[in-house]
This record gives sequence, structure tokens and C-alpha cells, in this order.
Amino acid sequence: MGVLVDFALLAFLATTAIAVVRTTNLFAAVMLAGIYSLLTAGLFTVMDAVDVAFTEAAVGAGISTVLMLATLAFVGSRVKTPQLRITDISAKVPVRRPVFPLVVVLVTGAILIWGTGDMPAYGDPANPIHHHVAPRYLEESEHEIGVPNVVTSVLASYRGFDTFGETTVVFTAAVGVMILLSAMRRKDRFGEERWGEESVPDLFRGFAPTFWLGQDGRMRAPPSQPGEEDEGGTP
Amino acid sequence: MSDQIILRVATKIIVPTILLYALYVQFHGDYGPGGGFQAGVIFSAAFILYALVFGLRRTHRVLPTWVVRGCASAGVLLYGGVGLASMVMGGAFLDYGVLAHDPKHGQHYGILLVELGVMITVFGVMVTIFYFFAARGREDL
Amino acid sequence: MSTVADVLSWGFLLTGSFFVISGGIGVIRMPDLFTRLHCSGVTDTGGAGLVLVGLMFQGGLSLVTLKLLFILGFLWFSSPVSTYALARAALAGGEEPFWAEDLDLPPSARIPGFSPRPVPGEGEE
Amino acid sequence: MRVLGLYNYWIFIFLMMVGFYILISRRNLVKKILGLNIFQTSVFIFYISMGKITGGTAPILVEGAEAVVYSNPLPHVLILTAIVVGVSTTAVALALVVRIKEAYGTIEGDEISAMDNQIPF
Amino acid sequence: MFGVASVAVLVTMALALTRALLGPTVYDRVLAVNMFGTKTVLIIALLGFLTGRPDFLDLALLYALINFIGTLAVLKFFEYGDLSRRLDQGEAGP
Repeated sequence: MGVLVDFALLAFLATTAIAVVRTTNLFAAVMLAGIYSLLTAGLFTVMDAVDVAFTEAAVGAGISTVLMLATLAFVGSRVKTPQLRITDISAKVPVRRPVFPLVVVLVTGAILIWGTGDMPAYGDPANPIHHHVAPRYLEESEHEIGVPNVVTSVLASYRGFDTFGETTVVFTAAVGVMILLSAMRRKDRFGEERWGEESVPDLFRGFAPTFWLGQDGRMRAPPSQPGEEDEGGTP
Repeated sequence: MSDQIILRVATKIIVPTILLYALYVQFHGDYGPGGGFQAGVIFSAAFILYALVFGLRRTHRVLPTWVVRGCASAGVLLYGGVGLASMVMGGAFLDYGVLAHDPKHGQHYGILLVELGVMITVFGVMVTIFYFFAARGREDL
Repeated sequence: MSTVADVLSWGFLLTGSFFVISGGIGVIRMPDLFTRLHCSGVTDTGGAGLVLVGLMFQGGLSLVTLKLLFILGFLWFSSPVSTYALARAALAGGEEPFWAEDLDLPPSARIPGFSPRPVPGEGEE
Repeated sequence: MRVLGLYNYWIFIFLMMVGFYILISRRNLVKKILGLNIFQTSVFIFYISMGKITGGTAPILVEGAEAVVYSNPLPHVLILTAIVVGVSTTAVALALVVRIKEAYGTIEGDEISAMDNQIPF
Repeated sequence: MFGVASVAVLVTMALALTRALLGPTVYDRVLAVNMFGTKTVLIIALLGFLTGRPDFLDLALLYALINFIGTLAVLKFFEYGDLSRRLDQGEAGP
């Protein structure tokens, strides 16, 4: 029965991924990513990884959708120039069709699938991974740590260094977001307050780092082309 | 536009529940699924829900930015501090066995503190990220 | 006793499965958003509730049953609220409900006195 | 039976390639980030599926039970932290997208390159 | 018996997924995600009983609690255009 659920969830996952490729509405893509996260959590449960499923559930349902929507509130939810599909032959305009990426992906995928011939079967107890350190964790954890949840004991005690590093990475990510988003509105050299919105820093265009840090002397925007304000854009 | 009362009442009921549940996940994590990472995310999700319904300004009053930033760094400090403490008490870095007379108890204390540090950091980081994303472009907040 | 509990649990699970599937079919086949919301509500409250009650009979008097009870409670609390929020957002976003007149039924098939399409600007503030 | 044992891996490879495809063929930056997430998730599921043992159960010890097979806890630990780190790094990427939108007025990769390649004076 | 219920839930998941893929309006997609969340709660609860470790219902409980947040964020996104405003304040987005 577990196998059936596993199969079905994986099939749904593949379908959702294809839908994410095909949609041209970013909002729909974000919604599909929400479904994707739910499916992933279900799969983790089927594969006995309750702790991981828990994390995925909390992150997927609580945080990522909200973050994505907050971004979409800035950038608009439409992909401006929808890319032609491979099968879309009728288009008159010369649009770059994504043939080269498709070839790259197909070749890489074929090589990887060829490589799975040597992989041990899913769920086989004789897999090499089950014979190295995991048995020791499972046997000794009760005597050495005394915590029934082996994942917790490995996470916090046996691999405490690792977790320390991960916590630092999470902290660093917060610092990065603060640096990127805390550059508040400033007066440019003409005394006009402006958001970065319409100002392309054309004088300093080559100096990417100064631009990133928000330290650039922002100059007047180039005269905006008519129709550029149109968020949805007519391709 | 004053008929959002359903959402407001529902939020008022469900936010404390989520907070309580996050604490359960944190402190029951030794016996069931859960731990610092999950609890931190759930804890921050409660505040995000509050901010969605009651607005960012009011959330800032409940949970000021400096508190959140402090949390983000305090957790890492707590984690590192546990490691340093175990070094001071004669063990290796993050060797919790020396924290109490009985190594097993020491492990318990160590895991508890470390998970607490993880939870505080993750909570702080997630709420900080949300604050910065939500407040971007609105100077009145 | 356990046989009775088993039979009851099976009954609840089967009924719940029926509700869940019928709601799912409704979500596909219904003509507009608001009727689909109704169908999704059927699975969220009726179907999910019956399935969870069926599981409770399997759990017996234990922590598991308590947790299932909590799940049921929160589900029944948050699901209608989110349905409400969604319907509100859809109405505010200009989504039009599907009226019975759109079906092009013969006048004899209409329910007398039911659902005239509201004249715009009347009955709404 | 061999096919059943490998079906999971094929799906992971498929997902990974879908993410890769989005990443290299789409020009919208948010879409690229979503592709990156799909790529990342496929690696997560792959790790977790390596740790699964048929007939095993979650690695939370059952008191007083004999001869219970537990799944491998090690991949769980690695991926658990990786998920939280993943969402934090995604947030950094989204912050970059917001800044790019503010500076350039667009998040389409080709338009940004076109603006970059204009001669300024 | 759990198997039958699981199959029913899986079928409904497939139907909800179809609605998310077809969904003429964005609200249909949100509806599908919402419904998918409930179905995930059910499938996780059923899986606990299927695998004989029903004490892992915490996960389903978590989903029952916080699935709500995503829908609310969507509501705000559509009605106000940003996420920082108080719900009953103001009409239009920026």
C-alpha cells in the first residue's frame, strides 16, 4: 500500500513540475509550488522521514508561499514575454525557441538514467548506506544520549558541528536579506527623492558591487519609453 | 471594509494555538518528530499570520524589529556558548557529556540548549526576512 | 466490542471516502468558482470529518484519538475560514457567480421565484 | 521488480531535469528561482529515499520493542537542516530579485542584459 | 480498509491537481491548493495507520493549523496588492 501511495505521489509531483514549466503566470507557478511542497511532505512521510516532513510542512505552508507572494507584489505576476513552446510552429516573429536547453537537459537526463542501472534498488536493506555509521547511531544513541528520537540526537549531538554551521548559514542569510532590502529611499544628486524603481544607474553601470550595496550615486532615469509602465505588458 | 471580523477573530484564536504548538514541537522533539528548526519556523509562522491580518505596524508594536534581530543572533550565540561552556568544563567543543555529573544528563542539557538556540535563531531569521520583504517600499511603517 | 468498533470505523471510513471523492468530482465538474468552493467545502468538512472519526475508532481511547480530535477541530475551524476568505477575495476581485439563467433552461424548468439575477446597483451597497 | 526499485530514481532525475530546464531556458528571474527550488527538492527526496528501508519505520525508538527495523536517520538529519537553509537562501535570492526590479524596472533576464549592454553616453 | 480510504484521498488529490492545472481563474488554483492541503492532512493521518505508527499525527495537526496562512496571504495579495497592510484598512494597493 505504501508503494502505491509512493507511486501516486511521485506521479503527481512530476505533473506539477511540468505545469510549473508551462505556466506563464507567476502567481499560478507559486500556487503550484505550494502543491509541490505539500506533495513533498507526503512523500517524506511515506519514506519514514517524519522529521523532514515536519520541516517541509512548516516551511512550505508557513513561509515560502508568503515570501513568494511578497516578492510578486513587487515584480508583478506575469511573465512578460512568454516563451514559445517547442511545438508552437505557427509563430511569425523570430523568437528564440528553447531547443538548445532541451537538448542539454535530455542528454544529461539520459546519462543520469543510464547511471541508475548501477544504483541499489529503492528500500533494499543491503544498500551500502545502511552499513556505515547509521547502525552505530541507532544502537548506541539510547545508551550514549538517551533520547528516543535518533534524528534529534544525531542532529544536536553527534553532528553538532554540522548543525552549528547550518544555523550560522541561516543567520547569514538573514544578514544578507537585511543588507539587500534595508537600503531605504535616498535623495539623488539632483535632490529628488526616488526609489530605485525607474532609475537605471547608467553612469555606474559597470560597477556591479557598488550598485548591489545601494551606495551608487543614482542618476536621473533615462527617458522612459512609452508603454514601459505597463506592468502586464503586451508581447 | 469593516467586515473582516471573521478573519480577525479566527486569527486571534489560532495564533496562540500555533505558538503553543510550536513550543510543544520544540520540547517534545526528543520523543517525537520535531526540534528546533521546525519549532522556529512554526513560531515565526504564527507572527506572520498575525502580521497578515492585523498589519505590519501593529506587529511591529508586538514584536519590534530589534527584538527579532536580537533573537537571530542570540540563538547562534547560545549555540556557540554551549560549545564554549563544554570546553571550559574540560571537554571538547560541543561535547555535552561534561555539562553535568552524569554524561547522559549532560547530553540532555546540551541538546535542550542547542535546540533552543536553533529555534531562536530560525525564528528570528524568518521573521526578519518577512519584515524586510513586507516593509519594503512602505516608508510609513 | 472491537468488532463493533471495527465495523463502525469501516462505515465511517467508507462514507468519508465517498464524500471525499464526490467533492473531488464536484470540483472538476461544477461550472463556476463559488459552486466549486461548495464542493471543496464538502470534502474539507464532511469527508475529512468522517474519515477522521473512522480513524478515531481505530485509535481507541488513547493519545492518538486526542490528536485526531484536535486535527478535526482545527480543520473544521480553519477550513471554513479560508473558504470564506477565498470567496471574499474572489468577489472583491470581480469574479461573477454563475446564475441559473446562464443555463438556458426552458421557463418550465425554472424554480418559481428563485434566483433572478440581481439588477446591477440594486441590493448591493 | 527491477523497474519498481528504480522508478523512484527516474522520477527524481525527471524532476531534477525539469528544474534544470526551467533554470536555463526561462528568462524570468522568479521562474528561475522556482526552477532552482524544484531542482533542490529533487535532491532532497533522493537523499531521503536512499535512507528508506522496506518494512522499516521512522527512526524514533519504540520502547521495549524487539527487532524493529529503523530507516537510516543520517539523510534525515542532513536534509532537515538543508530545507531550512534552502528557504533562507531562497529569501536572499528573492531579495536580489526585488532589488533588480527596483533598479532596472524589469525581471526578465534578456531585458536586463539589453540594458546592461547599452552604451551609456 | 485504510487502503480504500487512501485510494479515495489519492483520487481526490488527482482531481484537485487537475483543477489546479486547468483552473481558469487564479482563485480556482487557490481553491485547489487549499483542498490539496486538506487531502494531505488526510493522507498523512491514514499513512500513520497504514504503517502502524499512528503517533506521528503531529504532522497532520501542523498542516491543519497553518494551511490557513497561505490562503490568507493570497487574499491579501489580491485584495490589497501587498502584505503589510492591516486587513480592514484602505481600498487600493500601491
